[in-house]
Amino acid sequence: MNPALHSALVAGPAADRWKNVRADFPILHQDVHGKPLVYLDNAATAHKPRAVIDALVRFYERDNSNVHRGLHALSMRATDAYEGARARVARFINAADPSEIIFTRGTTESVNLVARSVAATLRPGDVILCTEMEHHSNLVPWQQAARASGATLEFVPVLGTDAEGGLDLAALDALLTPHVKVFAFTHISNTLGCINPVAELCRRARAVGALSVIDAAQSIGHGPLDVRALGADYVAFSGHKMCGPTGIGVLYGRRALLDKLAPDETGGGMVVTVDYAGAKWKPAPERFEAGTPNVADAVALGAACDYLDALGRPEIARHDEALAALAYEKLSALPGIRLLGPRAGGARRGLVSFAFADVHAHDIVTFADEDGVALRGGHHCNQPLMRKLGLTSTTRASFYVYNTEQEIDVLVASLRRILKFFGSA
Amino acid sequence: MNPALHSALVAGPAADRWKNVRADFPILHQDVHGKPLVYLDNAATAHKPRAVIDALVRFYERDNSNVHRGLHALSMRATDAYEGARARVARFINAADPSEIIFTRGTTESVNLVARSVAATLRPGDVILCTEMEHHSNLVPWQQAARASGATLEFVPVLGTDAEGGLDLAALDALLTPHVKVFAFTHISNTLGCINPVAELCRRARAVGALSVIDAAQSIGHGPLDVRALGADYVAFSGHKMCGPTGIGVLYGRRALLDKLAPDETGGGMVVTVDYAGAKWKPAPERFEAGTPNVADAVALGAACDYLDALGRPEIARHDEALAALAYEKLSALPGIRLLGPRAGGARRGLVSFAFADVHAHDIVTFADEDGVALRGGHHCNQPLMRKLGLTSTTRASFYVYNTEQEIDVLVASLRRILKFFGSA
Amino acid sequence: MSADLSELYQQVILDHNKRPRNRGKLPTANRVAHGDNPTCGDQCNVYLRLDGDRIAEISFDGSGCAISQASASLMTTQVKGRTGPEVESLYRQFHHIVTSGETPDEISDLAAFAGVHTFPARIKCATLGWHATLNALKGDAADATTEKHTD
Amino acid sequence: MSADLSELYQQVILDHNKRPRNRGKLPTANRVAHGDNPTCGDQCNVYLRLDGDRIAEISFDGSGCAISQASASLMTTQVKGRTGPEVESLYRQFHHIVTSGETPDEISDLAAFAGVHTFPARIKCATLGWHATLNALKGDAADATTEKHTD
Ligand SMILES: Cc1ncc(COP(=O)(O)O)c(C=O)c1O
Ligand SMILES: Cc1ncc(COP(=O)(O)O)c(C=O)c1O
Repeated sequence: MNPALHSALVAGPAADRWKNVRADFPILHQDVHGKPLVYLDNAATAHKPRAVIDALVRFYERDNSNVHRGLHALSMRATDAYEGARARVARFINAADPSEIIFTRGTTESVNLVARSVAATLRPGDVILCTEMEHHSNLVPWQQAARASGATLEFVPVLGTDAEGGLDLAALDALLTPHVKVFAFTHISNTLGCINPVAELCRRARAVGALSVIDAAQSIGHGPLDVRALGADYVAFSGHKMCGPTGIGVLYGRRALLDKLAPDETGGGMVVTVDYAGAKWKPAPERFEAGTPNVADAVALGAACDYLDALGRPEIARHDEALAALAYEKLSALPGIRLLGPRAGGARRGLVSFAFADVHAHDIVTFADEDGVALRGGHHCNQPLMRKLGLTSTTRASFYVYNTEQEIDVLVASLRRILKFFGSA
Repeated sequence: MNPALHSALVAGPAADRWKNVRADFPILHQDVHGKPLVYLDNAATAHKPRAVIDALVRFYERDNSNVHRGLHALSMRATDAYEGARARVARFINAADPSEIIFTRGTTESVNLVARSVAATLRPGDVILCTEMEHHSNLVPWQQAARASGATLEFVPVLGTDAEGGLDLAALDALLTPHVKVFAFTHISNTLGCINPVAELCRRARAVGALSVIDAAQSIGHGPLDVRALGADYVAFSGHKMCGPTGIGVLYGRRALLDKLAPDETGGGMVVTVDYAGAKWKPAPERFEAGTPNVADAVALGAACDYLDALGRPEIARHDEALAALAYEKLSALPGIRLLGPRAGGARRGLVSFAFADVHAHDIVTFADEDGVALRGGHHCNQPLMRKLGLTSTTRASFYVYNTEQEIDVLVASLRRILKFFGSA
Repeated sequence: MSADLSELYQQVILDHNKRPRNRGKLPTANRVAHGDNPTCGDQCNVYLRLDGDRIAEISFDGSGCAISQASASLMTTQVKGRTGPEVESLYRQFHHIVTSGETPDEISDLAAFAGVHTFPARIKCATLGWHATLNALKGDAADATTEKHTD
Repeated sequence: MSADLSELYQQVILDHNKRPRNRGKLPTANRVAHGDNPTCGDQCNVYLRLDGDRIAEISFDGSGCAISQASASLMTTQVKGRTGPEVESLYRQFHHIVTSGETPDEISDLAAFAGVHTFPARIKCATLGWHATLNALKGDAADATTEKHTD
């Protein structure tokens, strides 16, 4: 292997803490079809360390109660735990204030919330700008917002036959007109693995008076993220992709914006006063959290923040970049492979996605599973980009803190066997 | 105590299983301020039996994966677990088909989903009918639907100075005109404790061609519920009030209706095909579940269904009615107390709510907490009803499967001390 | 009764709760403000007659727990005759007392609320009347709600 | 290679995948239908020339995994010359094979798909072409998607 990559992985003061990471994740220690599990489907969802599972159990065994409206001991403890998690997430992304953290079910709900609330302020003639590499969850809600408001939806193109050129930043000059009211883009593509220059995109959105909305689903758990350094207006992410439980996610919004934003869902907990004729809303974050919140999973998300910060987020970024680069390098050697996204040496983190002319992604995933290797095959909720690239599906290997170089070797060996079986190698 | 109540509680073949219920709930075995916890805040949220907590742990330790789009072993196991939970919930409420079960965050989101999707079909002149006893979560979303569509919101009155007469069914004749397109009502009031005649209300809604929407938040965990026997069109409930985790709930909708209903949130997982210009939706239930669902909590909700069915839901109903009746009887003896909802012998289940002229609910809750008794004080997300009854808040004691007659004695003794301290007794 | 609880429900507080001072509407008021504690439904109206920049007369009504009623009652006795800036400074001291439990010497009866600090959920009760008064002084037409403040 | 896997990827299937029969557009077609498997992006177009109530000619194109391509290919060889009701009955037998793994004697090559039943997630691949054909026979303009069916 490339010695530079190797030293990036194992050298430095962080070396020790990485050695024991796998022991933290109970699920990894199982066999699948008689082979040790090699879980390379982390872009779909990540596994949970013991500390996060324990946080859930502890909450339900000690502090469970409804929040906000209670004055008894359990309710106060539950409220403290819930609001503590909010403050913890605020710190995790360097938000100015905990009230800028709205708990949602995940990235998809976060984008829906902001898209619907912002749609109410848009008119015909306004433009919503997306990119051609958006996940359906950061695309369809904007299509709906455009439809509801009469605004137009436009796209920053992706460059290269394998999208290896990333976003066409040169096209931005023409696209980012003062008509653009929202610019929504992903931080890391879940299909290409490329890292977009989000600070620059936020800056340029601001320059024309457009709101910036970052889909951080693939980046939040894979490195540092500082919403104030980025100058982001809204940031959406999911807990389940960052070692947290399913069912919890976040919409970060700048306080000044949230105070003016209309609520999305309504009901108990988000109102100041209600009579039969109408209601008055609380300020953020409560305004956007109608009903009993997902208290336990929010608390466990706080534990996931602790876990990732203890590992070190710059180190996680280096680890996930090194594994992706190594996988890209080793996969390049396979006959007939077509690799998407940045070429070797490009800004890639956490995943590699690829296709063969003769062997379909589904067959690969089914065969790899027999070797214990968990991959994802399909359109990765990225149908328009797939179509643009002349594909219907790819196979994706995605990495996280517990993956190792050896697992990449298992992947490559498995792929070689599959290609041989289908007569392609 | 009333010997009739006593025998209802402890007699019969179900007697044995009730003896060990408390052992199933880890959280109950703790002291609060040095006193054994007496948790009487079950209408806000219920505690979780070991079996439900274990289901969560087992999922995260063995089967965690994203669902639907995966072909590897973990993903197939996770999908089976998630769809199994859907089928389990369908059985729990006797739905005709699992596809009639939409997983949401809770009752509030369920009502928002149906209210927003149905609002798109309403016009000025149409009427949405609610009742005066609705929780904010089954009221404000309908106010919003009325506002968005131009429809009018009307209310079935509540009878009696203490709302002891329940819904004014005689007024229904005049209110349920053919203009009514939606009739939304609660099954059990979270403030009054009364059981509404939901089968009759569904029947009468159907007779004028109105959709029936049942808020089953307070009934789902407290007795049998058969959506087909009721003839309900939509039913909303929360997992956390029925021994399930926070963050998961259900909207039941009749298949024939769901197939015609527009989606609410959009994004990954709910689309058939997407291009840059637009998208086509999958059928229910996927159409209404955009993004990665709350897989683990859905699975744990299935475990909660198992737990409650094993206890016996008719037996749970009897138990929760007996405790509520006993509490009503014993509380009636306190000087100056004003009890809301059905009088002794009326159709009441699970809770009692009350007020004193001189001692405020908050002071009661704070004092009771010192005795280990967890109560709720406030408007219970029922401000308009409170105002109608000339109150700003009540104290509520609410019961569940693990509560005992002895705990009611602890409650009453604590209240006596409080009244004495404030010089009211 | 625990030490915390008797610290919370001091005699001064029970007394103001039983026999509130300056309770009722003020016919001569030239400023009015309304306060809401949305988590529990407590409400407080404050009526002021401002004479120049001083509070010449003040009264309150509304409904709420012993803490909120006693605090509003005591507040009226403390702010009468004071200017806006003086009331604000007094509120800052009061806020410090209820959140920290520390009781500086200069502040007389307000120190009775020091016990609130061990019941964080009750801080909003203790500050409701104050918020209404501050809003009335600002001539702020908007309702005061304890949710908008970071106590 | 495990027994399940070699059962799934039988020689017949690999052969149809490598050398699909009746692949391509049919210039003389008087019925066309499109099938989608939205979970994975597989697509299948089926072109029919109906002669009376019989399938006189049939072809398919599209893209998908070995299972879906081989199944569509084999399907074309089986349904040619049959009437709508005959195709439906054949599909019912095929569906039984891929869901149960049971292989009744009368059904020749279709039995090669019995291995699918141990891979439930792949059933939709095996039935995609069939759904498109059934829709084409019905003259159903709507696209076939495997999500709408309860396989
Ligand atoms: C009658 C009733 N409806 C609706 C709700 C709202 O449920 P949730 O907060 O779980 O969404 C509740 C409980 O808070 C309730 O008691
Ligand atoms: C880039 C990107 N955006 C959005 C999403 C949607 O996240 P979720 O399904 O957790 O709502 C995902 C993951 O599925 C993703 O990878």
